[in-house]
Amino acid sequence: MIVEGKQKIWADYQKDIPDDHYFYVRSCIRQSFWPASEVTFLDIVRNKLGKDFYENEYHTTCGGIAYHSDSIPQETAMTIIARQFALMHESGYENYVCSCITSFGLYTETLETWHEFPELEAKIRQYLWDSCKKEFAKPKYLAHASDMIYKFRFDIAKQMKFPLVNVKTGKPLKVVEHIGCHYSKMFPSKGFGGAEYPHVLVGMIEAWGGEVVDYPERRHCCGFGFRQYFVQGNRGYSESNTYKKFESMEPYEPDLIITNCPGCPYFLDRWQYVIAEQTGKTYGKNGYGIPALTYEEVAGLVMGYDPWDLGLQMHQVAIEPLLEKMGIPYDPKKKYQGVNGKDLGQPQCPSCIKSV
Amino acid sequence: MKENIIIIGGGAAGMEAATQLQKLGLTPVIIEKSNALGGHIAQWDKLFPAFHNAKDVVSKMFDNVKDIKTYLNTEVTDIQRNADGFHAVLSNGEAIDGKAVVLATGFDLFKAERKQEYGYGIYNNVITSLELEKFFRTRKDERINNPKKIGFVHCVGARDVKVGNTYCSKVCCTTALKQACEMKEVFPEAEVYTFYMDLRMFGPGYEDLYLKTQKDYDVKCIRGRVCEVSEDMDGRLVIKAEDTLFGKPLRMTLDLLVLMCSMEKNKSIDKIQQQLGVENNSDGFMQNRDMYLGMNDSKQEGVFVAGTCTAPKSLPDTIGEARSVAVEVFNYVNNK
Amino acid sequence: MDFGFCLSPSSHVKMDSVDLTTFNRLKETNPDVNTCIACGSCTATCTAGNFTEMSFRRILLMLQRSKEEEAKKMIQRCMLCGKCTLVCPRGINIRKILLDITR
Amino acid sequence: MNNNIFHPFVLPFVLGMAFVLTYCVVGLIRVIWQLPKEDRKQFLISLVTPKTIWANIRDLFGDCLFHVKIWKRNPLLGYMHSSIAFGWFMIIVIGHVMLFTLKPLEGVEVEGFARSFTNFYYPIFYKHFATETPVFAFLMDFFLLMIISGILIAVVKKIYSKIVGVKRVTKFGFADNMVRFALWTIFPFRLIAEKSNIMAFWWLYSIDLMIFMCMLPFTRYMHIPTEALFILLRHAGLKAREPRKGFALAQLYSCPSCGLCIDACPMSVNDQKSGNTSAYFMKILRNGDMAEAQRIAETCLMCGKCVLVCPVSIESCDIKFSQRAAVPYEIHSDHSYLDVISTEAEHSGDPSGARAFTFGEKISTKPKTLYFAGCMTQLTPKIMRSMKQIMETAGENYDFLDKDGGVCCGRPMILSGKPAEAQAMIAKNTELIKQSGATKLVLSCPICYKVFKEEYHLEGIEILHHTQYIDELVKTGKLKVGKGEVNYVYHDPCELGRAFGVYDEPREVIENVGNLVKAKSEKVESICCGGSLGSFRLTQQERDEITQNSVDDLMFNKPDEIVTACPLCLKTFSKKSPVAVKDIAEVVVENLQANN
Repeated sequence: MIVEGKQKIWADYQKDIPDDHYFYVRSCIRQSFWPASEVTFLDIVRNKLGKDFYENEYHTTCGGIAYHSDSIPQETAMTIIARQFALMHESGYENYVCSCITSFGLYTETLETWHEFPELEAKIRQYLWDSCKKEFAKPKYLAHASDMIYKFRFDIAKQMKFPLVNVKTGKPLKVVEHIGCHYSKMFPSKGFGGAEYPHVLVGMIEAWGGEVVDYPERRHCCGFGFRQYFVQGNRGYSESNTYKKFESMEPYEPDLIITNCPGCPYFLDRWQYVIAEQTGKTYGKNGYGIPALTYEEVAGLVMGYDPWDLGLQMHQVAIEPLLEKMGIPYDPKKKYQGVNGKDLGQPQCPSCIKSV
Repeated sequence: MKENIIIIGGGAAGMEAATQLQKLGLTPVIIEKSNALGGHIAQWDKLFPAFHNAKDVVSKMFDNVKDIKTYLNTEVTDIQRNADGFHAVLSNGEAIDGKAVVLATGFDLFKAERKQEYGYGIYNNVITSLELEKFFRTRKDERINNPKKIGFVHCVGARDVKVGNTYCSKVCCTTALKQACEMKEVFPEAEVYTFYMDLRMFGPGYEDLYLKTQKDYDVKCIRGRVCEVSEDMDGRLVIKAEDTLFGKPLRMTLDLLVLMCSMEKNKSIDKIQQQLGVENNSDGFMQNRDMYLGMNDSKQEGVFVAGTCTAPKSLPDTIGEARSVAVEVFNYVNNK
Repeated sequence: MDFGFCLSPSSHVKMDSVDLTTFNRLKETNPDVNTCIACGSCTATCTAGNFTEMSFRRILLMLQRSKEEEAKKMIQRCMLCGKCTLVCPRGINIRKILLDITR
Repeated sequence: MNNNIFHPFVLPFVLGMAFVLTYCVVGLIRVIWQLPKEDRKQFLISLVTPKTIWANIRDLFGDCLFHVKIWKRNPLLGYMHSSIAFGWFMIIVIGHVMLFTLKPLEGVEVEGFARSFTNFYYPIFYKHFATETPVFAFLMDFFLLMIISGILIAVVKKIYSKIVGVKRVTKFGFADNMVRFALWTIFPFRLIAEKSNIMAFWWLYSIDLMIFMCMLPFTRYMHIPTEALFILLRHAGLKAREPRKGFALAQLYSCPSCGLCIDACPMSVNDQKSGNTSAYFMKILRNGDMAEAQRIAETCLMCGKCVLVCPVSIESCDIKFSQRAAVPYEIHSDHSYLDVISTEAEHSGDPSGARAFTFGEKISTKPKTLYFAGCMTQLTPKIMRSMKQIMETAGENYDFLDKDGGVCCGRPMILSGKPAEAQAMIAKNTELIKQSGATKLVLSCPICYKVFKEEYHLEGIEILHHTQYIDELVKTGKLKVGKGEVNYVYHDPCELGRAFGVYDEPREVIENVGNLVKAKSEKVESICCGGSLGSFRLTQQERDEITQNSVDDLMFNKPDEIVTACPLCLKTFSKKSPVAVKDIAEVVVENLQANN
């Protein structure tokens, strides 16, 4: 591996991100899978970094799930998006940042399509007015939330309490980065580092002291794919893709997977359990599996947030071995306690993959 | 009659055109931007289809031009048309006048790093066809370390709308097979694979080379474009492609991957070309006046084109064009 | 545990572990197996191919892509009529190769 | 004269004779033993059947002694063989007759075993022991000189084989050369010994005989005793079943390696390939080199010419078939997919992919002809088109069985030594043909013709090759043709000519439409086009050489066009011929009269 070669590509694929004042929209899936991630993101950018990120209670889904599963036509999805942009405009913002990769891909696709086909844009402008009586507006700048953490990765590093280092050996943790397909595979120039060697997560890992693992199936999709997942009979296809990735990364003995897409951490996490149940195979040391975290969770961990406040108990793969490696203190008793100390109940332990 | 003819470019086309123009009684002047004549072909070891030494051909060309006025390390910085023809200012400060200009500016090799998925410049064992040619000449390349499995990827930067080149680069197929055979000669134990889209064996003896590649050298040709290259733990290359004839994707581990880089228009001449008013065609190469009967004329009077500046060409094609451009120039100068 | 789905086998041909014993044996006695250009003439003219999936071109590929069992199954359809050998533009002695595979 | 009845010089001969007799008896028992039970029974019955007894006697004399077949082919060679064989035979016979008519042992009392022992060598060396009468002396000298004259020709042939009209001769090893040398010298030594009575020559004569007889079983000369057995087995109507057992074994030893098949073999066009001819095949198989025998068996074009020119009538093609069949196959054919093919029209749209063959009206006042083009003809559409036009012009009620492709006739499977695996195809075609309701089956391909004639059971259906069919149409006036000016040469396809003797019908058809000129080699002698499906191993280049040779032969009298009656010959010749190559059907169509 010639790092200079990658650095050259990274330098070629940079984007100028406005420093401040963003309109923030959430992800449908993430709100239910990893609710703490978005909260942590807002807490970091607002309270730790002192930036202006505005949220509007009226924003909805971007329509991506329905669009990608062929439930709604493109015009409908575009009108939903136009409404989101109108909300941003009404709120006095012109920089749009979304939490979801599917949304980011769809927003980018939509903006590019409008650019290429102005007549379609005119049509959507009309639809928006007809349906919502809202005024059409386009963001001046579109970013994904991981772009923001990437941009502020060194600021976060300054406040870092637990770097991505194994406290017992002093060596950097081996971290697999997994980029959501729709981040830059469709429009390479829209992602940090481009499509082949994206830098958005690599930059975070390196800034926070970890060592990036580049393995043969790095580019491969986690296997989520709405159509694959929605139909039970097709889920084996989804699972097989995850399986392929794990088989490929296994020899590198990674400590952690970091992702920037709603579905990826969920499937990279849960399929480890399913694979273990079906084949008896587990990954990672001692049969615990390899934790797959969102970038906000990792940012929160290195900045010293309480693991349970970050919602890490929501992961199937036990997080405790990682916390111990990083030397992060945690109270095992609090793992299944709600915000008010209420007992949430302990999940049933799976038979194959180890849990604490 | 002694008329200056300004030849820009000292590669195969420029040298051969100059040789012929001199024989016709004109005074060619070669302006070459690098420090030696010979162009790309001088960097080549063997020529397809019969493995002739490129050196033999090039040294004969050198002999032919030894009495021709040649500027090395020199570029044309400005060129103006005047009543007698052209006035060119050179980067060394000199200026020359000529009756006609021959653009024999050749090609640039496609920058392999632009096809990022092949990992050129990122993975150690990904090299270009030109680098392999250098290895054949020098037998030195630390990346080529007794490889057991070698892959060749055709059409790198050609027939690829993603890099903006939709044309076929013409010579890469034959070159790949030639280099594949040569690799088998150097590393008889190695398995050699070529990943091709179509094997365009367009010239005499080329199809025989293909047959020989299959029969005598046991080179395995797989129809399908390599789409993804990664490195495994041992630093070997893991590639993915579809075997389109079999209808299944395949993956394999290679020790060396050679990228058959296409030809692109030499862009360093863009400014002069603009001054002369010579347009580009849709492939980005220089536009000639007519595909059949005016292939060496540009649309501008007194400006001629020869060799790979108008399209990817093989060496025999280029030499043929250089000779025909000499006749064109001769007729032009005499009829003026 | 039954999830109602399971891992689907990879469709990739794993060239690193492909077993070429049969193909290499064939190659020793029939060097022309290497010279196929996959034009498909053999398949198009095949008498058995009129009724089945029989394709000599694919059989050669199967032997090189770890699908030996499929190849052997396909080869059973052959009637040895020799049309393929007559139409092959590379002059491959297909009938002989087919016979040799079954030995 | 020496009146002793014994001298040590007879011992070498006695030893040799004892050895060869023992060997032959053991060999005879072995061959008979190896015959399959039913073959053995058939053989024994044939020995007492008057018809075969007569044929046996005729051929034993005609073939073994007089070499009638060689005479017919080449009188000089015939004389060479028969002078030696017949002369020697006569010397032995006369010698034994003398034993009874003379009293050479006067004054010596010899009885019992000693008497028999004496009889054993006496006629061979009698001149040393007794005096003969003038008549016998003349006869003995006459036949001895006759033998020596034959040997002289043999010596000349060895030095310059073209003098006797033979281009190539078999190349032999040490043992063969040794025995030949012994054979050549036996009789001159005898002559000298008899005339001079020098002891040394008696010794030489006897030792020569010993060498000849002791080495005989290990050389081609073993054919001398074996051929007699072979003639008996052949007349019993047996076929070779295993390449080195029973009947085949008898044939292997009956092959004199004379090499007549070498010149006849189309592969010999390239001298380097003459090792592929039957003479060598038999020798190699005899020596037990199975891999090489297999290679030659699979290389052979199976044109059958060597069988027809063989002076011993050895069925070498049958032996090659049995050799092909002896290869163990790991994978066997599975043609069960043919089961779904039917003649039912409703199957034609079947999503299962079942193919249906459809026939025209079954009930018709006119008898129906079924045309089966065959796989090879599918590659030569002009034959199919011509046949259609001929049948339509003649007003025939016909169906076209494999209009959209058919099932292979099964012959190629048989040619590859897998007769059992051809059965599925034979059964399917039989079923389809029977369902067509036709009374006449017309084939364009001689390859199909052979298998239909030999392996199919199509009772009530006349099987014709299209040459015969067209000849019939022309003769019955159903097809009116005009005679053109074109000079045609006709090539006899192996499996039509040599296999079935269909020589005249095509020639008569051609004479009706143009001028027939002769090829250099015709009918039995015609040379395979080189494209034969019979060979599995010949490379394209090797085939091309054969084709060129065959074309040159056809072009001998400078015809305007080459006419053949086999789609494979047509395709093969087209590549190499300097003139147009046409199928007979095509030529007929070109010369159809307008008032048909």
